[in-house]
Amino acid sequence: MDAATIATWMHGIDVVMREEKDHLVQLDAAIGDGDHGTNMTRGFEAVVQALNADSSSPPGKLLILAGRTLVGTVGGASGPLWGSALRSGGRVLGDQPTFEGMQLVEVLAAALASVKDLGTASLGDKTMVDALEPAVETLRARLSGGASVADALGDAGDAAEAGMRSTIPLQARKGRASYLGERSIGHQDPGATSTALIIRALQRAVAQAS
Amino acid sequence: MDAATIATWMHGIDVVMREEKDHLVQLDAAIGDGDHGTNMTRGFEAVVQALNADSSSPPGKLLILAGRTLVGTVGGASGPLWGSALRSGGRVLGDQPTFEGMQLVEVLAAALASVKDLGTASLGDKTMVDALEPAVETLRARLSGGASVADALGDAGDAAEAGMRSTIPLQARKGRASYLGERSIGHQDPGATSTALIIRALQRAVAQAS
Amino acid sequence: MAVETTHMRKFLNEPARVVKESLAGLAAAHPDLVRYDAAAQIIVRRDAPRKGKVALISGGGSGHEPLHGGFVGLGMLDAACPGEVFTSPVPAQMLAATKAVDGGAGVVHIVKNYTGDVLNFKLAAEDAADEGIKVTSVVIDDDVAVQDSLYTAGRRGVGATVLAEKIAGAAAEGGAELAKVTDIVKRVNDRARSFGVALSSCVPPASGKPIFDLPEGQIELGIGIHGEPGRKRATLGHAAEIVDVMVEAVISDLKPRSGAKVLAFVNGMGGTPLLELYLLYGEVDKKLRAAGVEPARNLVGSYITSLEMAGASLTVLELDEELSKLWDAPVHTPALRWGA
Amino acid sequence: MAVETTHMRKFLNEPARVVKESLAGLAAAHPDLVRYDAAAQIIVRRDAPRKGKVALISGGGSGHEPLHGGFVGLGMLDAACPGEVFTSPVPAQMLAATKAVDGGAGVVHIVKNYTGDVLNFKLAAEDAADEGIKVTSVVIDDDVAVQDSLYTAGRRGVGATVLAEKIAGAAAEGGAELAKVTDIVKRVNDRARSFGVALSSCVPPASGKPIFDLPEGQIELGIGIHGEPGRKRATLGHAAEIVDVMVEAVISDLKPRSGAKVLAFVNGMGGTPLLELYLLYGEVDKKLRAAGVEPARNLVGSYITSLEMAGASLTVLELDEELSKLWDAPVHTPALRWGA
Ligand SMILES: Nc1ncnc2c1ncn2[C@@H]1O[C@H](COP(=O)(O)OP(=O)(O)O)[C@@H](O)[C@H]1O
Ligand SMILES: Nc1ncnc2c1ncn2[C@@H]1O[C@H](COP(=O)(O)OP(=O)(O)O)[C@@H](O)[C@H]1O
Ligand SMILES: [Mg+2]
Ligand SMILES: [Mg+2]
Ligand SMILES: [Mg+2]
Ligand SMILES: [Mg+2]
Repeated sequence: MDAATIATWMHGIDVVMREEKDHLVQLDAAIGDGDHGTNMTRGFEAVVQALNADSSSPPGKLLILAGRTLVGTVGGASGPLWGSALRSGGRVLGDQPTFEGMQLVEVLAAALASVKDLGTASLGDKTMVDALEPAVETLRARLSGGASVADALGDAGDAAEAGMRSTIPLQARKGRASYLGERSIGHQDPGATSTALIIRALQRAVAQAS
Repeated sequence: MDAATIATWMHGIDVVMREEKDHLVQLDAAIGDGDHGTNMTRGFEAVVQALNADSSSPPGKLLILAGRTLVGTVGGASGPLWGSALRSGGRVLGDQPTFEGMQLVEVLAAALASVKDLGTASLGDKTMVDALEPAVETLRARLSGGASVADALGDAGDAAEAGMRSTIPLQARKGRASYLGERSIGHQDPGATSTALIIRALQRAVAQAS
Repeated sequence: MAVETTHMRKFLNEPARVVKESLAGLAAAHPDLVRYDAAAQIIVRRDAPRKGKVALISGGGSGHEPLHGGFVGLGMLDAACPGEVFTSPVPAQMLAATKAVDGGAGVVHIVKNYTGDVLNFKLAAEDAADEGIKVTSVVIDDDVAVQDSLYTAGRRGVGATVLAEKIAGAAAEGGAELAKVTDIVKRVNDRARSFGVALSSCVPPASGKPIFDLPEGQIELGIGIHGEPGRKRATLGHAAEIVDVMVEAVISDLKPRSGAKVLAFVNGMGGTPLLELYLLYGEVDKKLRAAGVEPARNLVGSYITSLEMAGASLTVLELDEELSKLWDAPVHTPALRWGA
Repeated sequence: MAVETTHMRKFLNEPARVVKESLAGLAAAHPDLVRYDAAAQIIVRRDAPRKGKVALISGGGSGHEPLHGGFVGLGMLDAACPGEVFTSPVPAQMLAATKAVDGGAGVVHIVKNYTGDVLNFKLAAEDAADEGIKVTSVVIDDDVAVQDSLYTAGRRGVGATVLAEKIAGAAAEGGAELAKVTDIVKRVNDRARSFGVALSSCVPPASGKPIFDLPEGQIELGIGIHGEPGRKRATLGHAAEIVDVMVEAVISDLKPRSGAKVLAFVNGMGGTPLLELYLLYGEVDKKLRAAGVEPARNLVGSYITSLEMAGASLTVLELDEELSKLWDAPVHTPALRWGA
């Protein structure tokens, strides 16, 4: 995997966020403020533009650029969280031109750590962590067990989606949904939903690369 | 006819205004500000209260009291118009304890003159004048022709209703409806409508008296 | 009754008491400025009557807040007579207000041109004259959406009312005499024009129902302040297009001197947030300059409203040095305050 | 796009440009007070930076106007960073604002407690520190509708924000140093509590649809300022009953000294007219007195809003002599003005 994989990933996120924009807005309207779809779309549109203007950087630098762009354009909770996540992930890769499966795990683990550090959310708080953490753990476990990157990412996507669905019965403890108290129960978290989309986009980008 | 006739008339107006309140509000909402039903109800409720407290005055004084009460409680355009109308009508009767048909004509003619003087509206301007003027003229013509008061008032009521309906195709030149310009066409004037109700109430009061 | 009440998006107790309770709240919030005479249903400047000062009163139906009660205080009105919602007050209120504020120098009645207001104020002025008070009346009729004609009720009084109350109030505060203050009100009315648009109907508390039904995506052009529909219904376009219509309507009728300094008043109808009013002001400012006048003063906010109607109006007043100075003079009322 | 635009009762051009165009309009209307830096999307006090004066900035999503841009000026904020509607601004805006206003005495960031605002301001403060600017941050969290807990995002920042900006702004204008101004913001936040209710949803311009569906006759209790539904839905009762709920929620949490002087802030959410806000104030005034505190100061109007939402919030701040004096000190901003 290399810089093109990252670029394809970011393009894929951009496309799927636009497709799912209304759905994410609806989810956020139910327990938040109805802008998650707009926020993610605005952010990844800007990321794609920034990446289009950069054809020479190594993958780690592209991730840092993407993260910086998210911080600079999204606002809201998801901007600094995903922005810092991608920056932290990018730093793992330094200047190397390519990377392998276990390094991808470290990238995502650094992203997860950054989200948890900045947002102080834990598993079960009904946030994006509920999708990202199982994805990272599944990816690590499957690769350690000898699975191909493609297979492991497929399972990571499943885990993210399961984590996403697991947010439905939860009462939110972080983010805007926490203001609703018990009324947040019964709704799927928008950030967990977009996170599952991001993992699926990664799976497709890697499949395309191989 | 005597003070009791006036009291019955005013009671009758009070009852019918409450019955027709919503209808008058609707008519006024279409081409005015939607308060004509509330205005007339508030006014005649107060008139009935004032008259209940006065069991000794002659009919002219009761009309003046009714007019003063309308001026003091209605506001809007209809308050001073009907208020001045009843005061002018009452003055025609002075202190006399009873009155006859032709005197009733003079009462209503004075009321009409007062409305036209204060409001500067003429026939065809789409106002209460369009109901009141034909009623007064019909009453005078039928009584001069020898009809009974009861019959003449029946025809006056018909004339008032015809006048009321005649306002539908008109473009308003006075009152709030005039602000609508051509959009006032096709709607029945609320003030002409309540005027027709007032004439019908008079017809019933006189029928009851005889 | 309880059922009717609940069918509105309003904070109310008994719908019939909304005006009285709101006035009591106004007085409770601003005891340093005004008092509420509940028996007469009038708002009176706390220190009225002021001996030797010409007094200004205005009034009309309620539902246009802060007009008029919110404009009672230093440098503006001496009293306000609020009627029921969208219904002219009765002459007794106007007479009580006139008597409460007369300091011997006379009282100016500022009357918006609606049949009800005009007739009721007329009866009140007659009563006041009977009691030996010098009263002058000026009828405000600045709404260009209504065709002016000798044979009709004429134009409505809208945004210019606020400007006239402020500017003539400053003149009176500064010691001008009755004829002069009256003349200032007339000059403001002469040199001001307005045009309003609505994006929704309002809901009078008494009926609990919208006055008219305006589907989303439609706009009423040429509305007044009583929830009445406008002269014309059109498709809702961009704010820039709407401002084009407003500026054109106002300027073509006002015909200001080229290069004239004007006061541009962008007014919200009650349900339109400041976010949009400032967006409108940005367009208005550009378009007035393009039309060859200079918006040297402005006022942006919801000052003469139609309950919770979504909509806005534009009033343009051609200024001269005297009017500008009076506009800038201190004012201290519940709703308008500067320099004090 | 044009079709979406027309499905709202709003004055807009391109929905995506509403914030920028509104800010440009604000600056056009008040060039004596503020300037608009369009590149950075910030509103800056015209005479910033003022050497030696502690500067205050705030910001957050738009849609709460006049907050924050309308509070930039003498005796209040030095700059405001408005994000898109209901979306926190980005750190670059906050950094630009911080740099534009720093007069060497340090900059206070007033941050409403929303995850987005907190995180973005945190990143900005780190950047500012890297550039050698002294920055302190205070997070406002006065909304008693949200249960406070170590394990959650905590309470929202609502009405107290306006009061903190005014009061700390006066301290900074009066020459107080960074630690003192920071402390004043914290004290206002410590001694203020709020509770809000909604009678309708608002409609964000980007989606053009209501965020939640609230049938007539229903009320959302415990709402914030982002159009989010409240903690609880109930049947709409009389205003007096609603005020009971608000006063009880605020006072039982604030626990003011008996006989304490308080500032009572009755705030409209954008679509509730002044007629109703004053009616609410009348009830609030009575109930606070009954609860044993004295509403010695008040503010009634739509100052921290949620677009065109129909609704209101109550904020009660327990005063002391210093806070009262700072509240009374001159302020001159587009939305709040007295003594200047
Ligand atoms: N403290 C937090 N930690 C992790 N994720 C969070 C946190 N707060 C919010 N989120 C995520 O952010 C999502 C909302 O993002 P978005 O709507 O873009 O921002 P905002 O809430 O500012 O409007 C939530 O659904 C949740 O998954
Ligand atoms: N100048 C006038 N002369 C005669 N009648 C008038 C005049 N202006 C208005 N009206 C009558 O008054 C009616 C409206 O009364 P109402 O709704 O009670 O008062 P308002 O128009 O002040 O709300 C109109 O339908 C019309 O018949
Ligand atoms: Mg959101
Ligand atoms: Mg009417
Ligand atoms: Mg009326
Ligand atoms: Mg948001």
